[in-house]
Amino acid sequence: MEKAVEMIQIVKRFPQVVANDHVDLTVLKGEIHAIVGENGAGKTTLMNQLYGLLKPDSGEIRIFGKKVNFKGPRDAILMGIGMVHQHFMLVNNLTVAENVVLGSEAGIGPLFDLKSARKKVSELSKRYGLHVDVDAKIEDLPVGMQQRVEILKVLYRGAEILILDEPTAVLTPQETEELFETMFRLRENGKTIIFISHKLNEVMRVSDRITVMRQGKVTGVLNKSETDPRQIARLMVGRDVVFTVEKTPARPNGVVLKVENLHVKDYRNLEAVKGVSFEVRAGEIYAIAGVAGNGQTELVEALTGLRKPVSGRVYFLGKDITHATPRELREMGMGHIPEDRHKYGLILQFPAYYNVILGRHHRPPFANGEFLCHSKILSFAENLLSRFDVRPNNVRMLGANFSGGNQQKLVIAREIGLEPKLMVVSQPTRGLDVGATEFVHKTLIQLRDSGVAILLVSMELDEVLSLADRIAVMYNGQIMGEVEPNAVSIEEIGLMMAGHRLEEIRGRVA
Amino acid sequence: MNQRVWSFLVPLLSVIVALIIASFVILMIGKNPITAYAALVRGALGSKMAIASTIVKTTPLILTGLAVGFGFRAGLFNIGAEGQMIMGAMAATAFAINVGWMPAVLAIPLTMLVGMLAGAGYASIAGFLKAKTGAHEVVTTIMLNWIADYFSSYVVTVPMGVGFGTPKSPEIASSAKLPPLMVVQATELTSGIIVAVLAAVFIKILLDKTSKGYELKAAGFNPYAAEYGGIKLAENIVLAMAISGALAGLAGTLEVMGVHHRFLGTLSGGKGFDGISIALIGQNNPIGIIFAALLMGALRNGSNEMQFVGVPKHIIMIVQAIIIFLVAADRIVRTIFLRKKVAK
Amino acid sequence: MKRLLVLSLIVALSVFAMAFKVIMVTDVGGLGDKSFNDGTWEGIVRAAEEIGAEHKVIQSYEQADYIPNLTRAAQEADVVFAVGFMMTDALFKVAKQFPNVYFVGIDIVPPEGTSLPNVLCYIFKEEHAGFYAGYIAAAMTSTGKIGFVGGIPIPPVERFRYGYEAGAKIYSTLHKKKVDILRGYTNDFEDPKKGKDLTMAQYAQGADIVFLAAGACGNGGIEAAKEKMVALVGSDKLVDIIDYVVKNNKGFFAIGVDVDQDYMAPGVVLCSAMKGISMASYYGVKSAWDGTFEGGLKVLGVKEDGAGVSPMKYTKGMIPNRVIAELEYLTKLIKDGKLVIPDTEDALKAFQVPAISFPF
Amino acid sequence: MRLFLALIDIFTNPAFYKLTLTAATPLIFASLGGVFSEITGVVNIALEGIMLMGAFVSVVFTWLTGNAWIGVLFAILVGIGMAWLHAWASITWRGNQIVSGTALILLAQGVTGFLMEPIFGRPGQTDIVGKIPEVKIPLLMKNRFLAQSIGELSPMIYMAFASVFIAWFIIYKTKLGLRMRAVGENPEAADTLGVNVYAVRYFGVLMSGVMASLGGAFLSVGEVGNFRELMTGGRGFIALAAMILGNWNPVGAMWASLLFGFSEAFANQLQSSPLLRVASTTKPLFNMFPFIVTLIVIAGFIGKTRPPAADGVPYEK
Repeated sequence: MEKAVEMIQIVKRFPQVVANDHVDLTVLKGEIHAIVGENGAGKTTLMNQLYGLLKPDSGEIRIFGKKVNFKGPRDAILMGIGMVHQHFMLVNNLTVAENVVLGSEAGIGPLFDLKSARKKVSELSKRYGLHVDVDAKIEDLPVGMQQRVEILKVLYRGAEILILDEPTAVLTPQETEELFETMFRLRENGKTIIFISHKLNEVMRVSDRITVMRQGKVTGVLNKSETDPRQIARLMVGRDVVFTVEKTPARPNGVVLKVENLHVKDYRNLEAVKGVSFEVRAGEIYAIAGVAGNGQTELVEALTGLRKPVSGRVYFLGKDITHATPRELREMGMGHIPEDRHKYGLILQFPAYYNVILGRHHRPPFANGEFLCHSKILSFAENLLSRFDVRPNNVRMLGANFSGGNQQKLVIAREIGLEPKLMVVSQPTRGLDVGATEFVHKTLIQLRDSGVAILLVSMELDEVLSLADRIAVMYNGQIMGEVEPNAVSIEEIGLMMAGHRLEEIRGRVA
Repeated sequence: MNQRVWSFLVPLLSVIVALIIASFVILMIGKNPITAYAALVRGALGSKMAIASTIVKTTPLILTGLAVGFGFRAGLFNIGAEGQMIMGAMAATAFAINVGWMPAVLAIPLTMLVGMLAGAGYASIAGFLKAKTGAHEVVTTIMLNWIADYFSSYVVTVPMGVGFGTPKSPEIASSAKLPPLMVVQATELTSGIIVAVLAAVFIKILLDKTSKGYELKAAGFNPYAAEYGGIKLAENIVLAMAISGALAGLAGTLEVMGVHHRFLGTLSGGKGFDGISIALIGQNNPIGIIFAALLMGALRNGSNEMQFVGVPKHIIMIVQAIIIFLVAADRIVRTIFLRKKVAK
Repeated sequence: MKRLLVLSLIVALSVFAMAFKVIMVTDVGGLGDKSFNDGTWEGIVRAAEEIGAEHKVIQSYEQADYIPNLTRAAQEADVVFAVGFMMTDALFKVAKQFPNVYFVGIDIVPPEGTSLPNVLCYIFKEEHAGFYAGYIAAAMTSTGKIGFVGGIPIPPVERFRYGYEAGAKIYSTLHKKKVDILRGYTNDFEDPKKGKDLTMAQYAQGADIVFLAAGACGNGGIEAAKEKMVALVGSDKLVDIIDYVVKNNKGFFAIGVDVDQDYMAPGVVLCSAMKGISMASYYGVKSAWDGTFEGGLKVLGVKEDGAGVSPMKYTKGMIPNRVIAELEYLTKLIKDGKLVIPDTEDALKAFQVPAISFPF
Repeated sequence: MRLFLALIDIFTNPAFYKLTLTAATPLIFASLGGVFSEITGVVNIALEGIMLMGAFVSVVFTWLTGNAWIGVLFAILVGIGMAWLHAWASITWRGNQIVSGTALILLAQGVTGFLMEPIFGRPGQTDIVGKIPEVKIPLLMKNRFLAQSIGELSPMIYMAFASVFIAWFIIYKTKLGLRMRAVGENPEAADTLGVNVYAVRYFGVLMSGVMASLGGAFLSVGEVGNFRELMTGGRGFIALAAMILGNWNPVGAMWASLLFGFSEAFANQLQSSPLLRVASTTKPLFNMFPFIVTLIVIAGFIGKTRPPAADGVPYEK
């Protein structure tokens, strides 16, 4: 079979680290080739070289047998390579059509023909079943939609080789299934797909061959038909991984958080949460599942005092906290692990020891009157960092210099250090590798077992299913239904995530 | 080389590069650059008087540099130090004219307080508008600068104007004058420099040692995380602008109390604007700002002496421009000097 | 290095010590203002060239430079000029330290109770110069509206206006011609565009002659007049302008200030209200040279040749001879003290035109 | 009552509208310069300096050649040169854009002041060296009101409005414009699509040099015909404010500039009005009017404006 991509003995060094250490990758034409590995294994670096964003220090890249030397993405695009990045590369204030055609716009001479751009994009979206409003601004679109735009961008450029970097993280099971269908359709049309993931079940579902990476090296190239998830995981992590989270049944106590008919508006002043009610009890994990952009963000912001609700009531340990400020909530014992740790969770320019006191910086023992007590802050921070195994164990290092997983550990350490009675947790494992995810999950279970009420908001269905004691599914600002994980099927949850009410689903079945 | 050393080296190396470039300009107009630079050094540091007037010039620059630098640390671009300085000086003068009956121990701190409050109040307008309506502080402070400028020229000509032929206020009461540290002929080395340095130390402590400083920095670096951490953003914006304005107001007040002893129309002379480059050369660090202000003050003062050997003062503006330019693009400097090192 | 420095210092000092030397210290404006600084400098140059003295000018950045610059100048020079009202305090502080150096202050009034034998101050009766401008403007206006554009309303600017208004009032009383005065201020001395805009605003409201007492803003005002005049006449040639004005008895004019600005737009600048700045600085240098220097304050008006009107080189042909003759006569009255031009706001309000009958 | 009459007098006066335009024009040019630069993500505080340089250079070459248009041409070239320095420092060397901008302002002040003596033989200011004559539009001359308001204007005023259209067209109707907006908002995204971020940013900054120098040239050879040290008098900063007020949009910047020009013309007219009886010493307070109006407008009516997301952030690959 023809080789679409050959990367031979690729070496890429960064100041501190060798990101790719003599990596070989061969992708055959018309196959779906998965590249799996933990964060920091060098997958993205490798792909960035294939896409012309980075230049290899040494090694050779061949596309369809032809040796190439990309000066930039433009060269890669010309060779028929397209990439969908993990962090969306979209321009927020432009429309879908403008984003798709950016860089290879239609039009006569220097003029930009928006009309034909719109037409082409909507044709394209129809052909591949990726429905999206071509005139919507990106900033107004939910994350799932934004990803479609990313795929359209690649297809628009007539890519023969598609690189998809963790494409399913933000999709509902149904949407994921649709994406896979699209991928299969593309494969039938002779396109080559490189699929980067660490979700082993998805890799097993779609890929033909699998390249496993660890610490900048290739640790294995496998045919799907000849392997199993356990082998891949071993190659990825270098040890056996516990897949299921060990937990005992919850022993819930009294109600800690009570939400009554809450309505919240988003930053565009549109109603994002439309009358949500639920209760979280001490010692249980109450999860809110759903596709991103269905009001979860606004709900969490309203509960944690970052956004003023329009109407409804919130009670925390019986006290009305509907209009409480973040500081008051913190004083009362509400912890919050935010969805976006770069935006909310950390001050990247602050050292770790400053980050771990955020929210409690103004009161003893960290502040004595107006003055900060640096010695106490430092010893507290050192303690915390060792307890949560944050690496490197250096309290003076700036937040920005920690890896993603360790940044998340910093946030979790800080919030648990608060000894909260309620923990609001949002997307706690987004972008984390298997090892870090395992750590976070264990920590949350421990927290629950110590009697803390936990509200978990996650878009990862696996996570929700393995952690939660009760699950609510949110769609379009409302709760579609509340279920227990062992009394529900994935299909039912998927349908709720797509906007069907539980009664409706079960009524139909019955 | 490590960051700390570089942040100190870059301005120094920039000065050298700038002087080399400017020496060609001096040669072009037929003067000797060595004579010119000798005059520059002599004028800045060559005598007791030279040192005294360098320090006199440095004093307000430290404070405007602090004003702008503090703003930057809290995430605000206070381009309005100019107007705050004027308002501070004007209010302080209005107060200090009438305190003849007060002993100096009372009159001096109270006058400073009045000047700082006026600067703070004036800057708070911009802070308040930003917190309340989101109005960009660059726009509002630019507008406030002009308003202060026109208002002050009205004040010195009408309500506070005295004398024949001169737009100036009456002299302030002698109890409100700062005692000079040293008098060399007519040059008085104002004790304002002590106040300015203390202000820098105060700001340093505020930023690094207090929980308020923690909040201001947090809000400056990442307003979202700050809000998440229970910090009230609106309150912080107003407070940061007020402190920044108080520093600028103090700059104007010290000029009145220590140098001119009265309010003169165009008092600021662009010092508020100089504060921007000083803050950035000093890396927004209060101690760095003291040195950056000293550098500017020395260059400015030395350039007067250059005029006596026939080199126009504009040369020194060009030198300053090149220094600031190179500090902005500090990688240029690093490249120039690192390459040299590698070559050796 | 240090030795080199000392050496150059000695060489420099020994060179300086030989010749008679004049140094002029300006405020932030510096040379090129076509006003005080240029005027003072012109007189210094004239005197210095006559007596063979060295002369140079030092410009200040800001107010904190006055004392250091004056001190440095006094260390080197025999005569030091301080130009501009802002330098008052600095001048007297420094002069006290150098009793053997002569100081001349231009536009400076000694602070109350201060008098130093080595400091000579000159100020000018701007109201006298303004009077000419007002009288000529009132005589020449065809719309009955004349304008005044001031810079910052500091006392010298205001004195120009008092004289201007008084001059217009005298003309309108004597000739029973109704004349309105439009007044505005740019609040700036540097920005020519502001001067132009304000002048244009006054033309737009019907004024046809504008007196520009606004420093460099005035250049813009002159350009405004030129623009209006050229649009009216259809040419910027002097002959065409004179022709048109004489024939149609109308036009757009500016009146210059401080020095003779008539040349800046021939035929368009009707006249300039002049101060005798260069004369003052000339005598300042000369008196120091020949030992007749006397400290104190000198107020120069028409009588002392310290204020007057430009020769109107280009516009004389447009101005009726009768007006010129009347001005000659009134000048004599001012010199004799029979006509007192107001120099304060109150005096202006109280100003009554005395009964004047021309002997012709 | 007198105030009311004075207001009627002002607003019915066609020349008032012409004065609004002449006051707004330098701001329109310079604020467009700001838009061009900042929409690609480079803060350009140097507008003031580039304007001053443009004013100076146009006078020098008008004086040398006798043709004001040649002066304008050279002003544009030097404006591009100044902007290139800013681009070089802040794009190529990823320097601090605000510092680089302040350096350029100081450089322009130093260089123009310094060169006065060698070129014109005297410091401070030049004589009137000539300027671009106004042009009449015959069609508009038939109606008295139109004739006196917009019938006879400096061609540079028409150019300013044409520039607004051109800027709008480039930014919203061309491929380059799409890329400019993308680069100012998310340079990384544009980079991944093969857009040359640096080139697009250079274009934006150099265009800001063209526009700001035109604004400066308008002040000197377009309006007053001479050069005076520091004659731009802070208009570059007002233009910066106009750009923000206009929400980084060429048309918005134009409206903001017009608002400012309108209030300036209004303040001039009102303080000169013979109908209004105000002590002359308080008249300078009228000059505060445009600034107060702007403050009120931004605080009360506009509020939050949104800069391009990557504005002021150097892009590193």
